[in-house]
Amino acid sequence: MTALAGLLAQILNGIQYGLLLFLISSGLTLIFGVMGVINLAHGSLFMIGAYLAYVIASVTGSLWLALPAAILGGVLFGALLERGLFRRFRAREHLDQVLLTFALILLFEEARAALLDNQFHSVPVPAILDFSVPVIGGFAYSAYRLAVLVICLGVAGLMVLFVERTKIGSAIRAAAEKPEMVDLLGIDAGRIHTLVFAAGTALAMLAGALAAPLQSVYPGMGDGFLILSFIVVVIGGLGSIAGAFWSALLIGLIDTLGKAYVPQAAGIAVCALMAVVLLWRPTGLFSRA
Amino acid sequence: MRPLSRRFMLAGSAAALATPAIAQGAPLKVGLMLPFSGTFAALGENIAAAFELCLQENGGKFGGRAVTLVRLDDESDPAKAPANVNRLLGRDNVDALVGTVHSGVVMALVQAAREKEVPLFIPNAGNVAATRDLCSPSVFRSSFSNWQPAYGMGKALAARGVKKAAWVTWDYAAGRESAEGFRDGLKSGGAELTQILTLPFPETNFQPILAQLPGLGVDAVGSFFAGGGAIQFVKDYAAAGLRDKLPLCGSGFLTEGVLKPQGAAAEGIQTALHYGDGLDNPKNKSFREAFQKMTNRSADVYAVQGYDAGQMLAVGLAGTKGDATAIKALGAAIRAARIDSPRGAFTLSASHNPIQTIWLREARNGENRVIGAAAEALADPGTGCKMA
Amino acid sequence: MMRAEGLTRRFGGLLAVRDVSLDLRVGVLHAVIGPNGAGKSTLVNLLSGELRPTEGSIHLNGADVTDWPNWRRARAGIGRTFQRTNVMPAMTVLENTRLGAQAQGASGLGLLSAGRTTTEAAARAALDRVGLSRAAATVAGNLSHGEQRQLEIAMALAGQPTVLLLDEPLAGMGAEESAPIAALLRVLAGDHAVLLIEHDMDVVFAVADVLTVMVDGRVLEAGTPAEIRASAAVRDAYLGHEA
Amino acid sequence: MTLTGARGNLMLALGALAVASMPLWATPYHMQLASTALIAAMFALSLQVLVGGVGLVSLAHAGFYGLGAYSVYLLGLPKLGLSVAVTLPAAILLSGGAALAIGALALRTKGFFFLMATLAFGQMLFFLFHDTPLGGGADGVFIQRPPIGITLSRGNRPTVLLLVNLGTLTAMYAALWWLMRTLFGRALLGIKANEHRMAAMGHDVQGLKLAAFTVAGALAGVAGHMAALTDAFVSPELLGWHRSAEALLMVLLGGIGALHGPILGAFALTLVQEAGQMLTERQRLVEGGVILAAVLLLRHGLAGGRGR
Repeated sequence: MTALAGLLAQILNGIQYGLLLFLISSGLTLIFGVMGVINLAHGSLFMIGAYLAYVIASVTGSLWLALPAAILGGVLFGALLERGLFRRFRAREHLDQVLLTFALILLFEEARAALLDNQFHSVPVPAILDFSVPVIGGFAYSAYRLAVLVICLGVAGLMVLFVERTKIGSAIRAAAEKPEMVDLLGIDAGRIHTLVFAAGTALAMLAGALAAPLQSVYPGMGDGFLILSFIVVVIGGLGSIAGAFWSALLIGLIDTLGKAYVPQAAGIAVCALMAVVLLWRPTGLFSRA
Repeated sequence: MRPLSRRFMLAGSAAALATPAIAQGAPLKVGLMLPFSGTFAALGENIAAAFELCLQENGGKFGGRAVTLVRLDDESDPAKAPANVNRLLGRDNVDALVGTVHSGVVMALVQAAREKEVPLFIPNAGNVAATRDLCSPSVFRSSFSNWQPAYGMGKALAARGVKKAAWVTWDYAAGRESAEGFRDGLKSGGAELTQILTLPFPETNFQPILAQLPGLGVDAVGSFFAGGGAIQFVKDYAAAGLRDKLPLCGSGFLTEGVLKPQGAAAEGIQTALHYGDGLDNPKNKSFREAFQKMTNRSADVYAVQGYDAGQMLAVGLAGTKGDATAIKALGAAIRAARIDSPRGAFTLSASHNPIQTIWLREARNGENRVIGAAAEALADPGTGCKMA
Repeated sequence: MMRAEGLTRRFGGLLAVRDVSLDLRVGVLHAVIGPNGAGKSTLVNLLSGELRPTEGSIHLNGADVTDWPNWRRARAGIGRTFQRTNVMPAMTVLENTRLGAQAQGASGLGLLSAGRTTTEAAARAALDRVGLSRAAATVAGNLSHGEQRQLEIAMALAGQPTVLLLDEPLAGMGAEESAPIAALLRVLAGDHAVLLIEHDMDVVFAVADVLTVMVDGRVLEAGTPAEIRASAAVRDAYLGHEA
Repeated sequence: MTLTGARGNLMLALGALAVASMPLWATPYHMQLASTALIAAMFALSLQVLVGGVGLVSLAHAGFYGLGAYSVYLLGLPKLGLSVAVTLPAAILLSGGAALAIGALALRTKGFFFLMATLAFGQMLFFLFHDTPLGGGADGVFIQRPPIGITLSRGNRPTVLLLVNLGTLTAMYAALWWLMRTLFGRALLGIKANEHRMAAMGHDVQGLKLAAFTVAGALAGVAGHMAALTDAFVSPELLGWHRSAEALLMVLLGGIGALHGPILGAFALTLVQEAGQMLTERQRLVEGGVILAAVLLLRHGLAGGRGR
């Protein structure tokens, strides 16, 4: 019985982890797909969102304020980054893009150290969710984690609606799948780029804010997520929201279950999965190619 | 406050101005290779400040020789460690090394101390190897071995009637070594360590592990975590509703310096460490006052370790009249001494690790209050140590 | 020599090439003409291996090469040029041509030789043939458009192919530039099986031995220049529009 | 990428002479610093085979560097008394073998996917040493130096290691200078210039890229082996992708247009880092600033010529 309850809890954890991963990697995949820019600093945006949540929660005492702030701040920060920096990187070679965004990682870390400090900080779970929901077999599940699960699913749903049902959404989809289409459709590519980058930044920062109470905030916290979200994009296929969604869930489950049952192989299992996908479908599971 | 320059020199006294031409009058340079940035920065600052306090109390001299301190930030990056050690030894020509917190970086220090026969005082990192297989006449530790606090915790649990326990930790050397200590401690009281659960360092997603705990059939859960991982683990443990079913305990670092962010989740957790709040001895009282006066911070276990590193170097140099190169005599003097530490007086074992009392503490109202001794005069086994 | 049977290539819903069969033989210059979008370049890409056919087969010297990638077919003796100039602009003309020559020679550990003599001889011979020897040391990016078209052919020739697939070698050339190339095509047909795609009807009818007319991916008519000229269907569908 | 001409090679030879004469005038510390720069130069030079040679940007390169370093520990050879004559080929085989396996998979992808795939595979190697007991754990381990034919002592160690590293770098540079002039090297440059045309002319582009990836990985293994020999300490951080990015920075700083660019880049970066280390505790600011300057201002690198 307890083994079953444990497995159930692990699966819940895996889904919740996978959904957070989806918020990060969906932005990454769209930015790759639409703009053709490789952004290694995407994990730092996650870190910035988490620290923003920490600062807002410690000043106002409420994490609820941090969520809209992360989204709004993400949109503004993303738009600023795109207009000020990434727009100029687009035509550059990969080598330049890799190094420039690597420099951003270093500078963001340094700014964080200068503005705040280098400590671990824990962020309290909102009081009304600070209880545990009993699951079978004596295992209780944190209400906040369930809330994160619901919020992520809601955001994913909104994204799908936006991309599938709106005109701008379909333009983004077209741009992600066939960048040369954008000009044909008579859409202002510059505005699409700003929009996509702002949205991607906001999603990463929202993920950071949601994750802050779950894993504390600390220097370099975005690094692990960066690697995993890259793997999600490779497995899911470039520019594919659906691909990012399903592969994020898959990776979340494999990583979580792996850590629970074969801890030393978890990190390698995810990479092995990627190797299999590369052998079988080098352009990702959900790509149209 | 962080100094602007990484090469921050502190003149011990006016004697530092003595001309180097007079060999004995030349100041002794001590390199403080500690984390002054990154996650462990606060630990590094406390160790450095307490070492400096010890030096001040000695009038800026150890063994009659003026001492100059050279600070170097090791960034807790083992890959940069060999180059950083070279900076201190080659560029700054230090005569003795103090460092560090990170157990990977300390390996490079130990190696340099062995190869170049420079005395090294380890003010925190608890890798057992430093005072076991890799022990050396020139390597001294003022802190603990990872084995010691966990042994104390295991012994205390067994004494309380626990029969079976599990250990949760990161999968790295400190975690594995503490698990061994816990196992040996339990065994000393007839109890058994039935399961070791690990996750990769410094992962803080504890859910996969927490979900397994109720099914293990143990009476108690011990753990080794530090810093942010400790905060998160204690909070997640409480959030999973496990606190009342399975008492959580651990090596003292589980609740060390992190009680405030852990809040109510930590209340009542018992841990074992070589230091704690409310230790009633005169040395502790005067040390805490002086440290508070000097830094405006409360002293903690890291400060104590830094302070005692200073005391050990002082004792050693007193025995060699200020000659740091006379490793044999230096070691003999330190081993013969009884170090009057704020944690309670201790002596050094043959493998240069403190033989010390491990205190049992309970977290109450933001303090790790000492409630008794978990293991008295506990020495690390020192297995495999062959002093050349 | 080279034989394609029932080649069909589909792009999504679009049939770019449907059921095309043709034979290429040494000594025969086979021209393919047709309006834009007739599927001529797709056909060349199918033959050279840049694209895989959806249906149909390709044989080279009796071997089924349908599933071979382009580089393997090139090694087996198929040389091609591109509609849009496709050279290494930062390298010299000789270096460009030498890369064409060395692809055929060594492989494996043999690549670790400097191989200067053999590859350079083959490259210089190819340059001689297209009349570009004087520009051997010029950086390809600095050549005139016409010279770059010549270089295209030299790079293909350097690999000493038996089949030559030439995708609009005269594109963008003035009459003065194209005349010597047209003459060269005739000469090349002497010791190669040549497939020529060309829009300049005067040149095509002057040099081709066999003509295939494609419209909408399909073969409309095939035959000698005289037969094609006489075909009413071709006139209606194609030549009429051009005139 | 242009090969260094006679004048350039003369300048490099003079530079090598200056380094070789260090035992006569420099402190042991500065000789150790020069050793660090020489090893960084080997690492960056091995990456130049990919970046300048065939136009591939890989983030897995530190993985092969680290494998080379760990091979000394993994094989436990010094305990058997085996010398560098055994450990160095072992490092080459291990790193080259890993590069062959990873390259075979990663090269199935192109562009961004290749970058992401190499990043992920590189981190997989990192996790292998960080999360499993295979390499002695996350803290890193000491290694006993394999014998190099000269007995090392406290006094002669910096000198001997400096000269050994200088010799290795020189040999590596000479080997690459030769390699880039063979048919193989010229084919790589052709692929960098126009991959599609190279395939159309009959070059096995995938095979050549894989060969280049393997050679680069094996040479990174040499650099890692020398690092292990010099520091006698290895840690998983050697394999982390930040180190790959740092190597890319050295290549860019020196210039992707010239074979010797990475050597200049490695020495420049080591000097800047050393100077920065004395001035400020904000190392990331220094490195970030250097990258921005290199990418935005110094687009052709110290060696000049970007080579398209």
